[in-house]
Amino acid sequence: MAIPVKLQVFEGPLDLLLHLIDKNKIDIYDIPIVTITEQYLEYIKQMQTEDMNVMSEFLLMAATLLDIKCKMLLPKEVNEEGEEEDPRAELVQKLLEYKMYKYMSFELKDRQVDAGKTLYKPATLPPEVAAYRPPVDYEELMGDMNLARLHEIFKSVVKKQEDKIDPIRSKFGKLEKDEVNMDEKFLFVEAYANAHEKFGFRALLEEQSTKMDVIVTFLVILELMKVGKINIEQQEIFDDIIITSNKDVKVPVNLLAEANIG
Amino acid sequence: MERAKQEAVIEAILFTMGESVELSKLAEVIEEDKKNTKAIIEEMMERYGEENRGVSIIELDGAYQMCTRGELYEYLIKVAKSPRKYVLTDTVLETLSIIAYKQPVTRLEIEKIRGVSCDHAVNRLIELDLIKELGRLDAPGRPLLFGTTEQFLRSFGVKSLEDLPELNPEQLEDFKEQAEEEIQLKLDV
Amino acid sequence: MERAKQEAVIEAILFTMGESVELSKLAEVIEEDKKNTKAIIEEMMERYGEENRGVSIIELDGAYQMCTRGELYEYLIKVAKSPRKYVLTDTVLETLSIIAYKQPVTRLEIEKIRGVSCDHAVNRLIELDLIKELGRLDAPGRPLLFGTTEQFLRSFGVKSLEDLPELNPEQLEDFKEQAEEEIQLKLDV
Repeated sequence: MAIPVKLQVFEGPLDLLLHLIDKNKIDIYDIPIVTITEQYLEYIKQMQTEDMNVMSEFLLMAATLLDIKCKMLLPKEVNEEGEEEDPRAELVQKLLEYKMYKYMSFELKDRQVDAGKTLYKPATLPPEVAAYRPPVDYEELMGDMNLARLHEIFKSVVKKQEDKIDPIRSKFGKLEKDEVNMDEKFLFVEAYANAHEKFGFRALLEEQSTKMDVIVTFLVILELMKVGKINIEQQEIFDDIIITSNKDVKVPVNLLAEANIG
Repeated sequence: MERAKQEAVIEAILFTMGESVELSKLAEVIEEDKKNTKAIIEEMMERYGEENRGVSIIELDGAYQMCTRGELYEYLIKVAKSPRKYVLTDTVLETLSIIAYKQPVTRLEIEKIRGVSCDHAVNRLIELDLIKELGRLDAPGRPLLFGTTEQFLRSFGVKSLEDLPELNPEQLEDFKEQAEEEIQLKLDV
Repeated sequence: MERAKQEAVIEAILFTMGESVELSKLAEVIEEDKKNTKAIIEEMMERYGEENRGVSIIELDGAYQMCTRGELYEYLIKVAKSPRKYVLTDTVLETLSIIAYKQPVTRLEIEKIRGVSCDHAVNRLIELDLIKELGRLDAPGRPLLFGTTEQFLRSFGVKSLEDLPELNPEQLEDFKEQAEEEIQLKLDV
């Protein structure tokens, strides 16, 4: 499949999917999921975006497509009415809905052009009328509002703000600020390697508390391997990494400084 | 109040205020019920059109406003300042069309339809006074509900929400087929 | 340009400008010399009078302006002075609560807490004399600071700001924990 040299900018994963469907002149109700998934993956491979939020949305759709692809290979599921369920049905509905609003947005755009040709006029009230402010009936305005209720409202606003903060990401943010000390980690791992001749990466991690600790520890392991202080092996993907320590090798002092750059 | 005077009063009020005036306020001033007032205004709107007047009256969700006739734009622009034009990006327009047709609607619902986050677009639309908060949904987290404003109706030449271009998925398919046929025709020629 | 269109253009220009427009400008736009333009406008002025329209055109030292007919003044006053029905919407109340408990506070801080723009609500609260500007923050852009007014204290039966109930830090921690638990639940599913 040929990829256009200049990639179009898409509004989102659904927009990209619709583009592929149009381009391939496919019936939206009968999407050849294998072809479309391949093309979709090809596109996002070419996408050059630094924005992880945007990228994750495209990747989520890729996962959905792959999921549908898998389900298409399996025997069809049957729903309560005994009908076969098309794994693509939900996606088709989403695409149709999105397409509808996208189409309406073009309609609105046309209308905006016409409506933009109408001019209005600022108010030209006599100054004494313009300056007049009708008195506010505060009793009527307040109704059954009172301080206790205003306080309830404030609490719920603050609670909503807390809700919006994703505790996982926000913790991650905090960790980035109080950096894990690379020197200390280095010394820690080195001492651990000296004390244990052979040990698993997971065992080492049991002594670590945060995600940043884990990442830094992993970097330290890589460094130590580079200088020959340790050897590592892993039987299979996701197996524990087995680390063997070479007691005779001394870690050069300047390595500490070097490691800090990372 | 005699009819001729009622019309003169309505014209004078709409001219002076410049902005939209509620039907109920106009009715009060011309000492008429709302139904009759509406009938009078609609007759005026029609007459303005027939007489090819320079101004016309538009309806905005139960309120009325006086404005210039669109066809005269090219002449007016030679004297009058052109209204501030802002270009809405596709993202913003898509978000706006979802809000217009689904209101009241939460951010989450918009994001579900578009498949991407809409925070930026929603904030921009509020800034442009095209949408506003309508309150909060009575659901966990009490999310904000959004809907369109009077400025939206004005900017898009829509009388009321019922006057929005029809939304019909089947029709959409028809349009598409038509468009395809048209292209085919051109190619065949 | 045909005569009917010339009149429409003149009407539209005088309407949208609101203020006086030079004869020479009008002549230029309707592509006519000044003498003819003057004749056209004078005929329009006469016709407006005969038809007892709500607006009329007046001459001001070689310029023309559209205005309402003097006799209708009392009706305009009625509209402009008719009491407005104010309602405290959710949006306005939320904004007020933030200002009350966090004052002095800038627009930006309010928006950070609510997640959407607050211009409209802040303006409405100032109009209602429930909040006021307290000065400017000594920070880049020197943003305005807002706080509550005496009218606010009166309306809510508060003697002074110290009487406002505190939101204690422990409660804040509770909110945080609740939020975390909710998300954790979602992840576990």
